Amino acid sequence: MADLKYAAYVCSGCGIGERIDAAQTAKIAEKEGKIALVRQHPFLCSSDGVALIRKDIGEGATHVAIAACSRRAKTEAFHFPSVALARANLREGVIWARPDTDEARETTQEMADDYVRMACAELKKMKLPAGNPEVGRSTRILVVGGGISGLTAAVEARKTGYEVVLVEKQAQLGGWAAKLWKRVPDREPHAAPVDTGVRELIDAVTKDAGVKVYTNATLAQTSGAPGRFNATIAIESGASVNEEIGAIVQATGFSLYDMNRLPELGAGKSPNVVDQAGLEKLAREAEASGQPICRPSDGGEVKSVVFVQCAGQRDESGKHLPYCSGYCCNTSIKQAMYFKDANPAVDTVVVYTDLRVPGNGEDFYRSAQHKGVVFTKGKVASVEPDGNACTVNFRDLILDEDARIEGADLVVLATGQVANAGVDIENADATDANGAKPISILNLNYRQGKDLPKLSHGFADSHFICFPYETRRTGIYAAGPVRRPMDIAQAMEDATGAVLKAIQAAENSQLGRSAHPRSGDLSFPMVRLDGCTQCKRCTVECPFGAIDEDEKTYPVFNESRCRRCGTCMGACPVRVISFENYSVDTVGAQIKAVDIPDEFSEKPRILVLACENDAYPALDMAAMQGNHYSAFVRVIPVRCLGSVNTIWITDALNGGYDGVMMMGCKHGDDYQCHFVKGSALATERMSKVDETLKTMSLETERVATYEVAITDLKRLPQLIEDYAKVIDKIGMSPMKGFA
Amino acid sequence: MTEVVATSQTIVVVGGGISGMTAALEAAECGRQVLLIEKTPALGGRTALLYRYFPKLCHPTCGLEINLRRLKSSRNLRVLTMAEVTKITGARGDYSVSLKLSPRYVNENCTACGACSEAVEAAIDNPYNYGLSKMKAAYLPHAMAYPQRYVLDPSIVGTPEGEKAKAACKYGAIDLGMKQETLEIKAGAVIWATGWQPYDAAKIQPYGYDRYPNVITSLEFERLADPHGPTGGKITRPSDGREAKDIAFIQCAGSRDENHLRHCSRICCMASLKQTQYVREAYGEEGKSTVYYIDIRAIDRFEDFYRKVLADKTVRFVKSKPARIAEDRKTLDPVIHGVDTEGYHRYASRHDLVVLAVGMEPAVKGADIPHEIVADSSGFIESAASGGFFGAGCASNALDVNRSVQSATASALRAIQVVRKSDRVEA
Amino acid sequence: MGAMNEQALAKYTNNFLREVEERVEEGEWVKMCMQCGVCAGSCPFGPDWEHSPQKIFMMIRAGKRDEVLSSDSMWMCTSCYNCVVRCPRELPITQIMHGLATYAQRLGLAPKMNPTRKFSLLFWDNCTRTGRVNELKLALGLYFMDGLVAGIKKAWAMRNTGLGLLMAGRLNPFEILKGHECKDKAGIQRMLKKAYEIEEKRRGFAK
Amino acid sequence: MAKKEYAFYPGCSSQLKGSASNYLTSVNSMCETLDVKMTPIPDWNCCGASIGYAGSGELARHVMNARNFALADEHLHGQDVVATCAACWLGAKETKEKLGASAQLMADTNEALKEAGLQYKGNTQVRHMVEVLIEDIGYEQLGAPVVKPLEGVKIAGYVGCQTNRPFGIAGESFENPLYLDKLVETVGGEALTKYEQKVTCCGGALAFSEPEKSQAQIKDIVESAYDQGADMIVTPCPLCQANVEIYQSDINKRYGTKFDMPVAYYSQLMAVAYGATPKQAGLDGHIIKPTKLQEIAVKVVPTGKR
Repeated sequence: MADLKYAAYVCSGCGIGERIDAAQTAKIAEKEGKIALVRQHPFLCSSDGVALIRKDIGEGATHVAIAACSRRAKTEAFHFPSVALARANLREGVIWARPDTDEARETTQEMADDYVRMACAELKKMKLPAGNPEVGRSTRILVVGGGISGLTAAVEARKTGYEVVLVEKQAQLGGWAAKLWKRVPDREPHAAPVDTGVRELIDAVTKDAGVKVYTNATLAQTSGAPGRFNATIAIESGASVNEEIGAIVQATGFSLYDMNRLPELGAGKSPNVVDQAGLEKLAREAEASGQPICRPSDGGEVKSVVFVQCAGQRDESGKHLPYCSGYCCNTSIKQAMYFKDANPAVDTVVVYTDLRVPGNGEDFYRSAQHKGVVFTKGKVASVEPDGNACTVNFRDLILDEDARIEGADLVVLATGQVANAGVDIENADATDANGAKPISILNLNYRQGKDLPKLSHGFADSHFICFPYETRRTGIYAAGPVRRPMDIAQAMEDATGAVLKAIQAAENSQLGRSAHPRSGDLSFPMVRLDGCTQCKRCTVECPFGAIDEDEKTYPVFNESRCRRCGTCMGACPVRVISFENYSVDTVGAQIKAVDIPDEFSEKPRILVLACENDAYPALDMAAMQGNHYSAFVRVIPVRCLGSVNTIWITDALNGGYDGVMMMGCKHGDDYQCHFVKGSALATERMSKVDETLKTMSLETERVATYEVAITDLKRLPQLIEDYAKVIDKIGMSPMKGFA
Repeated sequence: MTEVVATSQTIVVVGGGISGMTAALEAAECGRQVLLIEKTPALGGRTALLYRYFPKLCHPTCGLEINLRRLKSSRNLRVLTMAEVTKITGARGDYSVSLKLSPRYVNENCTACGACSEAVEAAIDNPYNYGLSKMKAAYLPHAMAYPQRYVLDPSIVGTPEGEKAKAACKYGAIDLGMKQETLEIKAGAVIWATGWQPYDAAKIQPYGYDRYPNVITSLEFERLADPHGPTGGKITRPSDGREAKDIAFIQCAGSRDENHLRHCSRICCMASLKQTQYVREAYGEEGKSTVYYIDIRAIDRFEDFYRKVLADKTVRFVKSKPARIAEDRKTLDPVIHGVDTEGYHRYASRHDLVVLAVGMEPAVKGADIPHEIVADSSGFIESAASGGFFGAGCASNALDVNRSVQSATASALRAIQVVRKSDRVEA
Repeated sequence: MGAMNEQALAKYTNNFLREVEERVEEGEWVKMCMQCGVCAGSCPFGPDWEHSPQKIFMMIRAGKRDEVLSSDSMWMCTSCYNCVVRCPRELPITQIMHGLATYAQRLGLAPKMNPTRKFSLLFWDNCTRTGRVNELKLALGLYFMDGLVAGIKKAWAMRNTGLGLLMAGRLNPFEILKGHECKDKAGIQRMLKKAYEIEEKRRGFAK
Repeated sequence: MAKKEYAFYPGCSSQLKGSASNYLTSVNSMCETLDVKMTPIPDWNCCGASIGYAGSGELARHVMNARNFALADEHLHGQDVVATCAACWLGAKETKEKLGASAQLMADTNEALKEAGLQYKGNTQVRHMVEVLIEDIGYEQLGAPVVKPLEGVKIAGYVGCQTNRPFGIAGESFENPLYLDKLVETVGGEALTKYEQKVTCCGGALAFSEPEKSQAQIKDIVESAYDQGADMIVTPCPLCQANVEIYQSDINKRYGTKFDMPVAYYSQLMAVAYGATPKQAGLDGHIIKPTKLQEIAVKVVPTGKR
């Protein structure tokens, strides 16, 4: 007696009924799909259609296949969290992708039948994910770094009711902000420097029993995973303490680019040439002494100050920072105001190439001009200190001539921010922009390295524009200048956002749920260790460093670090890694379920493995807009091309498919793969498939990988058509009928 | 009648653009109850109308797909479209929010099969292409519209066209009797993420946006380059449909200007740099872009992109705020008059098309927000005395997408701080 | 006027910007320029000047005193106000240009032969003498300002125009003897004398 | 229509046999029809114009204008000061605003005015004739008295600079002001709204000192009018009128053009449309005869229309 736990529903709405023989399709589900309970419905997403399904579920159905519209459509109606669900895309995937003509009818029907076969086959291999049993226990937030970003993170976490452990390398809290006399305003009228507010933050943190503060302390080791991190903190005494942690905010800030690398700008040649930090120091000393800022060389009165923008920044020679630190224009404006507000008679000149004060910075700029700060568009060639005076030589870009400012009592070099992001895990001996060899900050005991991966110029930023808190180390979020050069206002905003993500990671780990982008996914990779050959591919290729190795180099999965992309599954040569609802078998079964006509049928079969985030929606939308494509393709959405195991390709080819198209996201520097390197890995693996093809004496054209984008509504159908032509040219696969 | 369950534990997010969606999703994924309010028929907002993002040149719809998937799988998030907030009273932890729900004339039976649209003949200006094209008066806002449900334009309701749509629908999804509703709901915290709107280019009289067909805005240009757009991605001239290969980009069109917007809109420089690459993508070496600027504000690693564009032979930079645009009476070519201030070079440059990098102003200016708030002189939200109302994204400042999302994430946390059940150690 | 220049030089050693701010009408606006160049592109006589307004402002900041004050660029201003209405920083550029020209004139540094300088002085003198403009004298004065011969040439060249206006009743030959004038000429003279005094004091010209 | 009364500031060029005397003539005729009473400010003086700067400096210029305000306030108390000349209006308005903004300047001005036994209280309103027409009367009312619509006359509205910038007419844009076109249409003429030189500078006073440069400007102004198929140019500014009309012969010599484009005042169009004789409308005051207007002006008014 058939297993009543499996049910399939064939919808004939939206023209499906008119375009294909739904009854035949239903019969296929029953006969070939071996589904005991098969129902047809003219309007399945209607309340009574849905009620019907609910009823069956109520009566014991645990696995449901719905043959109707795309898995992207009608998700509210077809929301059955208590069962394993497979969807056959008969609307966007079949009737809308095909012309409504008599000659097309037969092949369109075959498409529909196959998709139903595939859904049924998938269903048989699926399990409803039970969730990760290895749930987290702790929701404490570890904040690394006690500067304005770290302090803000700690305070915000506390306001949200979470305990905080704060580790600061220095003896005092406050970081850079504590070194400033005042900060750039972040409220109207944006007219004058304001108090940094760092004192209040320090008090809030130190007076709060809910924050454990370790100063003069560093992280000796960080192990574990979200919800169960273990931080070993080396404290002043030389001893070390362990803290259980839910998630981590890394706010380790920046170091100023070392001005001593700029001798041509007078650095090191005279005490009257300072960087912005040096000027802040002078300003605070002046305040303490109640005197105006005086000339370091002889304590003389300052009558003229020159600010040199982009000092060692936006550099094209390759010697200095190539990027712009973004905050320095406003900082120089602020510092020029230190002088103008105290004594309008002091001449202050800012020499800049582009004045970069976005947003309300424009008000601050205007205010400075109003106070008499002179702005000169020019490129500084050199600064020549001579006794107590400095001469600044520059190219005046407006007057288009070489010019000089003589007798400057002070020259301030606006040098940039260099991230304190720890070691470069891709290149352990790399030195930072200041020529220093970084020491690790997190000391992660991860297989893939001790610190966060860096994006560019040594900053640990997210690669994604839509997702600034995307991290390649789940549960660890960078905030403030360590992630991107930024000013105080941005750093505080950033820290607040990062804390939310940390809290989210800690909370979700307790529920065994995945973090972004598969938020809420309860499936997780399971490994059959007895079959494992310790080849380490999974531990090396995991984009998120989720998999460690034990002493016998067996993989150790840390589920709550995992993002469920399946790259490990794709990597595994012995196929011992799988997810309950997404496995070598769920896809393999679909591939095998397709009915392969014989080689004389002139009906090739092309397997399309499509990234579910970009390629698959693009195919859906192409069809919605009436862009048709070949009836010979059978599309299977995959979590990421990285999850594609080569066995699927060889199975397909052995099974008589005539070609395989793999559609993934752009890779390279501006990669768009949301699992970082999935599409890149797939391409690399497929290059090796060529060998396999040769051994099978098949043409290499039979496997092709494509970089596609979600906007390729016209291009994708064209790619398919073109590929169908290629197949037509090289002929049908000789493997047919052997399977 | 629309049913909505909301309590003082609920976070109401106003605005379904990327900032609002982000704030709503982040809060929901922290286990909070969220109600997302969107004025238009679909989520996505301004970014859904962009072709590519700087500096990666990736597609906004890619991130939108992910966010929509997060949203579909979240049980804590409820979306109300065609809903407008008319009043917010109360304070931190105890707000009451008044809503006006406009009729969609299409109910949840809609399968998005498109039969109504095929049946209807009446066409309206397509707001998703800034009116550069027409669309049927029964429409799906755009290919990625969520909810994936059609809309009837009020103009055809009560006309034979409306009846046609109704007759065409097999699923009883069209309800011509729908009326406007008002709704009052509770909320513990409110996140205001109504985003931005382009500054009215017609007000920049010297550039003749209101007089010359071949002077367009940077947002209209996004639509021209987008395969989903009115030209199917072909960059052509509105006046004669000819390929526009020589394109001028004028920065600070309305921004940094006491006569218009006093602030710098932050995104325009990068947006124009990005758009020069659209020209290259479309026409290769034949394309020609000229950027007229005061300061190129490509901060942090955006500088890398600026460098890349600087190295592009097809792109020229002129340090100048153009004085005016004239039009060649015969060819309708725009001719830009001004002076390159780097060394004082006078020019009168003819182009196929001029793109004004229009400034950013809040879509709902401070004074028009139906709640007592402090806004800056440009209308961006600074704070609210009621303690549980937070601005997010471009409602709070001129921000790029990345910073908008940061801002939205931060405001989600602030909202959570207000509504969190006091089951945790108190701060 | 050399004395006044000496005194100014002494007072504002290498700070021309401050000199302009204190002594030139609307001079305090010069510092607000952000070098966008909209003024330069908006000026009808743009192609004819050596220095555009924005460039003049930059030169002032750069302390190029002699170059600025002896420049004839300011004298090219037609008072069309295009620059003023387009300036994103709302600088009263026309007035600043006039102010700079006037100041240069006061210091005796303005280009001697600049026709507009002469005409400007001529016009003011003409209209303040009687309180109203004597168009005929103004015109003739203009023609003859470069000397008798040049004047006769110019007048001859313009004879048709003059004749035309005469025929059209828009030129009164008798103005040469007695034109329009205000009754209270004396009062106007006194009032102007006072005005000059006050301005000298305010701008610190007085020795 | 209730009689409207204003303190009239005609300005030097509008005086008897002045270069813009025909402007005055037509304004009088127009105002008579519109029942507007313009009483000249007793003993008014020159505004100093913008070109007077080199001699005047700042304060003297303001004092000259303030004297007119003081006189108006004394003799025509409560009446707005209305100028017909762009330069007069601009100069006066600028003084009014400056003094209003600076107590110092106001005090200094009055200290000087005392020498002439006058005082400016700062309450004077400064208007342009066009403002009176558009704001106080309105297009509709302006159209009412039309008895001879200027049918078929193609007119390029040349606004010029100083009635347009920096103050301009409320609601109009600096780059594309439309009020002249509206006035033309009000009196039944055909406004050439696409005329793109409408705000180009004619060189102003520099037409005298820098003739070549100015005439290059004027050439564009006239040429474009021809391109648009204009029968004539209309302007609100005496200096514009003079420059654009008078120098056409020189331009023809210099550039070999054949310009013969009449340049009239809006007030002349209106006077003619209101039925004035050529003389009343000051049509005799042109070097280049506005023949089209002339033809209409000499036509007998259709009976019953008056």
